[in-house]
Amino acid sequence: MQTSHPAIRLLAGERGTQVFLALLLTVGVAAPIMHLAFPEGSALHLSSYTMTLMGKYMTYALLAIAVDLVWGYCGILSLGHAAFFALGGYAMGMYLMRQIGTRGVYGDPVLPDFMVFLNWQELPWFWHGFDMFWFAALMVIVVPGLLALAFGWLAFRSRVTGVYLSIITQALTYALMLAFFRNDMGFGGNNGLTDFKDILGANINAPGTRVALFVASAVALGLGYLACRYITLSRAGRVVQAIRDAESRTRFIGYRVESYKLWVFAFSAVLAGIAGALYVPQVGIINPSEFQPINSIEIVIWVAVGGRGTLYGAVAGAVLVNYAKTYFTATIPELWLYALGTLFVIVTLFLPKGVVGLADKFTSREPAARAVTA
Amino acid sequence: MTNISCTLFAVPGASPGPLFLARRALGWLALLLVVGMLARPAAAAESTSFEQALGHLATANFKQKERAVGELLDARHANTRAVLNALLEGTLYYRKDDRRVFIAAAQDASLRLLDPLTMSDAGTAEASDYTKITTNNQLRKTLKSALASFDLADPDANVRLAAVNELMRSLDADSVSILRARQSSEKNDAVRTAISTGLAIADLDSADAAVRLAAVEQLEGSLNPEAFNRLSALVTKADDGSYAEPDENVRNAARAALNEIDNWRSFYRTLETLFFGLSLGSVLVLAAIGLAITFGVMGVINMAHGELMMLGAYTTYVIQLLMPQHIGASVLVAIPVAFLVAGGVGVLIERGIMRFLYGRPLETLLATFGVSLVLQQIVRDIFTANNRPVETPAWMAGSLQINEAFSITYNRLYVVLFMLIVFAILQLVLKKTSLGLKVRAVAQNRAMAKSMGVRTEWVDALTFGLGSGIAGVAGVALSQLTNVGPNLGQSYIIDSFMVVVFGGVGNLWGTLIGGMSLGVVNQALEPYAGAVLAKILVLIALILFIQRRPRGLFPQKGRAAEN
Amino acid sequence: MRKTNPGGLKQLAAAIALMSAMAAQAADTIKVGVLHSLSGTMAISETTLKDTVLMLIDEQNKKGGVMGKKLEAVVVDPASNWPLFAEKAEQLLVKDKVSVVFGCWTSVSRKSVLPVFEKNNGLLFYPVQYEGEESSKNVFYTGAAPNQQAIPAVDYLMNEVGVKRWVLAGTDYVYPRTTNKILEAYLKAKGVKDEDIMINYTPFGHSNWQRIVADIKKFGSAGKKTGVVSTINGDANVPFYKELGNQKISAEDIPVVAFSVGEEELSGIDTKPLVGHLAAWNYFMSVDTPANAEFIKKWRAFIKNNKRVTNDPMEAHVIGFNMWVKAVEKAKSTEVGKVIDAMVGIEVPNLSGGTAKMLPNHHLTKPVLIGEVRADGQFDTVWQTEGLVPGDAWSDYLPGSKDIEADWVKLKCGNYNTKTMKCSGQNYE
Amino acid sequence: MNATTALRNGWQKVFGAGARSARPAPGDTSHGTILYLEDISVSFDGFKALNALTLYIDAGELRCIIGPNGAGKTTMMDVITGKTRPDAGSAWFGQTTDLLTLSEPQIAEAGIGRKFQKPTVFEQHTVMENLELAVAGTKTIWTTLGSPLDRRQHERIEEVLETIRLQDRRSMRAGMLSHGQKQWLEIGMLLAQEPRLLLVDEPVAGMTPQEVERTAELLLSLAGKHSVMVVEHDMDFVRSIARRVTVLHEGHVLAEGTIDEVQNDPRVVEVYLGE
Repeated sequence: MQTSHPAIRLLAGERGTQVFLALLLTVGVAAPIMHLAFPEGSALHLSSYTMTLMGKYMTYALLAIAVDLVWGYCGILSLGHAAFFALGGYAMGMYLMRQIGTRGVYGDPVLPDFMVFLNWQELPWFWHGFDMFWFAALMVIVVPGLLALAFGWLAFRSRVTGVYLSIITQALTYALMLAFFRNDMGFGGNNGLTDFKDILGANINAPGTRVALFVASAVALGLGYLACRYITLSRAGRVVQAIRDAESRTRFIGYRVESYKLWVFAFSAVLAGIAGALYVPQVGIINPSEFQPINSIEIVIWVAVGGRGTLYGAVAGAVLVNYAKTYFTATIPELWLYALGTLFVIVTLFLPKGVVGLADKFTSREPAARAVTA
Repeated sequence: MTNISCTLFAVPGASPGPLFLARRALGWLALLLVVGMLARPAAAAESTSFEQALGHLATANFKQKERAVGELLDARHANTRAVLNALLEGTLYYRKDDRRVFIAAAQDASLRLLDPLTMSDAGTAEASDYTKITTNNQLRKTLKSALASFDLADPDANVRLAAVNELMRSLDADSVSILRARQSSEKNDAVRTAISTGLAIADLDSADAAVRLAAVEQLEGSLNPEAFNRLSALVTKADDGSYAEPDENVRNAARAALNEIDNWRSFYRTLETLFFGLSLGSVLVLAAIGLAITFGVMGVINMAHGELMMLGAYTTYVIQLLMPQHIGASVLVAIPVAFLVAGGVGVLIERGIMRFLYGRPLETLLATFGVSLVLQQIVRDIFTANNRPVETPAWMAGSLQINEAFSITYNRLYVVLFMLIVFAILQLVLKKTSLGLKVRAVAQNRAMAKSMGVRTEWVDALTFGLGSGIAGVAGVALSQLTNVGPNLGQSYIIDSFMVVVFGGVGNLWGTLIGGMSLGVVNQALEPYAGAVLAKILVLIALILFIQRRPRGLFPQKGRAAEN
Repeated sequence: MRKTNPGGLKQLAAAIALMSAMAAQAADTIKVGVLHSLSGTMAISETTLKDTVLMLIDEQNKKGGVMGKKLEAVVVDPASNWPLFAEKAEQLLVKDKVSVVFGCWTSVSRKSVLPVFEKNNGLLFYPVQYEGEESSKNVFYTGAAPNQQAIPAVDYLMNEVGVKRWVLAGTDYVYPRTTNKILEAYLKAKGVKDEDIMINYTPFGHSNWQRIVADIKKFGSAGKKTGVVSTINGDANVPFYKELGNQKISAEDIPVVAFSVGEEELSGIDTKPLVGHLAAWNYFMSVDTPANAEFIKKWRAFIKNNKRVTNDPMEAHVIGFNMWVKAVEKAKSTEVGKVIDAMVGIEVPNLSGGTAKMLPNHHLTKPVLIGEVRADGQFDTVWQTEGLVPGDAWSDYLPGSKDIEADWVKLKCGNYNTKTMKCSGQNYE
Repeated sequence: MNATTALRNGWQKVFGAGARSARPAPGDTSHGTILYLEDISVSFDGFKALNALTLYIDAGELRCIIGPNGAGKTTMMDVITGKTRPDAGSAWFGQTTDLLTLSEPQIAEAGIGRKFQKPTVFEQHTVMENLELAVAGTKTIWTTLGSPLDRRQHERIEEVLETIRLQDRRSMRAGMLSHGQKQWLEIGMLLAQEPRLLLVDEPVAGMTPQEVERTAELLLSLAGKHSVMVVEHDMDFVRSIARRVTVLHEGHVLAEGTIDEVQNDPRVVEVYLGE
């Protein structure tokens, strides 16, 4: 029944969601087992490379869901989500840097290496507290969230919409990139944060830790997915979609559109931050190029390729495009930009609903009804 | 000439430094000038020493070459100047087997030789049998200084002015006396002013306080940096509390002069900042104005706009390859060609992709982003990933020297002018032609325009082509300022969007004023905040500005603009 | 409404299976990984290095390979994306199981792959001049350390040109920052005063140099000979030199010595404004030695372009590659541990004269050359060090690192602190 | 307005927190008038869309507004609903609610509902969902996120569905409805909001004669309980429902009265025939 509480309908009604959650569960359980239980050389062994790769894809998928929530559901095309992702990543990176302790190349117990060689005498104020995991974890949520709230408050209040909003989100991430590139900022400049050793006391490169990070990513992805699904199923979700389709109409029936947009935007930013925080320990580096405007565009493209407006579409897009990138950069490095570029053009031209839309087309039960609206 | 005052000027530890040699050249020349005898002494003894000195040039050792130059000057041979000139220009060679020196012009793999002793034709020879006599910075400086003393008597006032300036780079007793000798006979005002400034600087060392005072007064208002340095030195207190200038009156006069110079310098620095800002703004406007058309008029977000500029820049490169003998004209030829190339690609993009996406601006963004990737890779495959060398024509190099504290570089000046011309032409096209009328009609009300018989498809294609073509033209300008490589476009795309949004979408004047003001603000901030922080501040200001005025400086008004 | 499984995941599973199958075959060749960006911003510099390695492999195979086995290149494209470097490195080491990797250009890419090489015990040859302050067991640094490029260049300017006032201009990243820190300390140790040093940082790809060049001009007009030490990176150089030329600052007045401008970069720009400016390298294409002439000939034949230039990082790869071949033959194995042990002490001839020797700190001995840019984009060598300069991983001019030493033979440590007698972090055995 | 007030107002506008406590009391109509528009002027780019417009609507009244194109009808509605801020003049809802200080959602909450000229329903949502979105109740994000509709709201929706006769289309996506049905759905959404004052812009455009007839019936049945302001071009329709008609011309009121009075007014005739 349509009006039952959204929590009850989380798993019902949408095949894509069911398939996705089943797959996530399978991979989340099977991959660690295949990695740890089977010896190298066994046909069932999963290499650490593949597992890290899959873990990375999961964080990308979470990021894609975050973007899908604001773009696919709320109609805010953010070209700045890479910034939230990177901020989450930096918060985690700062924790990991503090964990190095005296094992840095200069052996300074407090200062990270890059500060030692820039002759910094003491830790800048914003680095304090990051030696504690709980604080860093809090910052992963708070920093992107607050930035999104502040930025969104300014932008939505003055009704900056559509293309204008996209462009100033891009300006936001661009400004952050320039700022983080500056060595004087105290975030390691171009080299960023790297050479991590431990996370929560465990060696970050140990197979067990890798598995734990992988599982954490899977869990975060699953929970993030369910949270977004809950939102989209709730009445608030319908309001959000109403804003996407007819913003001023929604306003005239009494909704504070700005407030809805703001909270969705902030929530999405937090999800992106969490994705970034899980991404960093798995790839081992965070650097300002994560803020590149081009990265934000790429995320949007994952969502477009997968199919915006469906959460599992965003996941599919993130995995598909990134897998294509991994695959093509290894097999046909000279041609991968052609492949990628053409893919974007084709998807926008012919698959406005992405690949999941294409899949729907072949399996939909009511093709006639769809044709009417087309 | 004696060298008593040498210690005042000599560079310690640089013997036989360039100044020393220059002095020798000058000394000899001063003699010639003072006697007023520019005839050519051709005694046999001079020929011999000249020939020996020439032989000493055939070496790899720069110090030895510098000595040889001194010997050449001492030889006072009629052909000394020609040889030094050839050495400076890299047309002096020696034969590998007997180390004989020739002036030579390269013709493919062979050399056309000229005997420096007689200045007569010595036939042609295989280039591989000869070695070019190379120079380094110090040697070139020496040569230029030496040649300048020859040029003081040149009939062309500009050459004389350049020679005076060259001599002032290394002022000493000898050059002072040459300048003094020249001062009386010099007719040209600019040259005479330059000479008196130089002499006044020299007079600051006079033992007579009255002469020093007169020199200080002469230097009042002079923007010559050397004058400023010397005056500052006069009033700087040494550690023991004494001054370099013992006379109180001279010191006061120097302070007054410095004060005035300072005022002028800061005035010119402000002018300079303004010009820097305007030129940066012009680049921004050029990059953005095509976008203002495709984005503002058509509502298309063209992420491949930067790549269209890149195509324009590469077009310039190709044109230069096709006409290597006419680099000066190549840039002018490139402008219309780049317009057609980029415009043509633009029309292809419009016909192939854009026309399916009207009314879905955000999706045009994604599709054109794909196009930009493809265009970049095509360029990489054709021209490799490396940057391509685009030459700057001679008429665009260098700067317009307004005075010694303020000069305007030609390439920036031309970019400003070029931008204004492009802007004016665009305004004309949009306001005065039937295409412009149709473009504006379609922009304001597509359905209405269509119903009135405007072929909107055709107008769309041409509008997009126009915007893209202007991007190509901007690329030609950029090729003169920055790298021509596959990544050229990416560095400008965000800035361009900012300019358009800041100025107000759909308003070309907004783009012009927006771009110019962003440029000026950026340059005004740069001395205080540094290049990066200035840019960040500008971006933040822009974000805040858009919150206050979501539709830019000059918003399109009316109900139609609401949606 | 019924919806289907997104196709991507299935495809992923299938492709992963395919890739594992591919990795299993071809055991009778020795795999050589090439980890250079072929797209993105760094493709400009790195593509050439990829081709260099391919040529070296080709040559070696014509000579019968190494220990009777053919070499097989595994080329990947990390696309100038630093996390992708780490991913690709892991792929090369774990999936493709290469014996050695030649790769990276930027410091950040090296930093990004470093943990991967250390974790999987890989072997990386890094061919670019860099900031030092690092010595990993798994990396051999075949480019110059700061004392093999920056310090000799400053010596030249100070002693031969008589420069008294210094502008240290760089792009804001770790290499210029470190180099300038070292140079600042060095200059001060030589008695240069604070007011005679101007330090300036600009972002990557900076293109509007008007203000900075005007400031340099002003700084240089204070009556003392002024020189610029430029650690400006890649793309920002062209507009920088153009602006210098246009503001009429000639190399005779204010010479600029650059550490990142080589033949490859010059081939992409109009060299007129640069003529007379300086560069410090360990190799110039114009160096007249038989080995170099042969290398240039081979390179041009391989790349099928008679105008292609060679440069310093290419020579570094040549040296690194030859050393690796010698070390494998010496160790009679491609096993990384054995090759690393065999590497130290290996000597191969430089293309620019002299012999490169691998030192216990995994750096090389190199000659240092100062060249003036010619109009044809080549360099005239105007000065060179008397003998070879051994690379120093840890600068003696930085307070943090002057007590640190790297020695992988005796100390088995990349950052041994001679004061505390401890080996920390970086690389555990 | 000083900075802190501005900040607080902005904050309230976005977060709604303070706005809940300062929620405007619904228009006090003790004087019998629900809408006061006095001396309202709006100009776009020098063009005066409204020129010192003064207009009063009584509680429970059904008022028709007619006028040629560009007379300022839609702009007037924009002013009432907060979309456009006038350059001058005042607009009060009842005696106590100053419309010019409220945002669109606050005005909607105060009890003014609007139907647009072009039917704007949420096409991606079902009929049912459209009504759910519109139905009166707390509309803050925390409520909509956490709790489903209550029984009263469900009943209200059922009522409306019946009124607009779309019960059997409740699960159909609104985008698939016919034009007339969309118009009705929008009217239904208006009803679900339970406003005190309904602004209805061209309700019968594109409707079949039967639908027009039913719409007229519906609007007539609303009058009394609600106040209704109808903008319409269709003179037959106006005649069938109107008790009082206001003629707008060039941004101000040209004439007001019964339909017959207005039609015989020479100024009105001139405006309509003179063009």
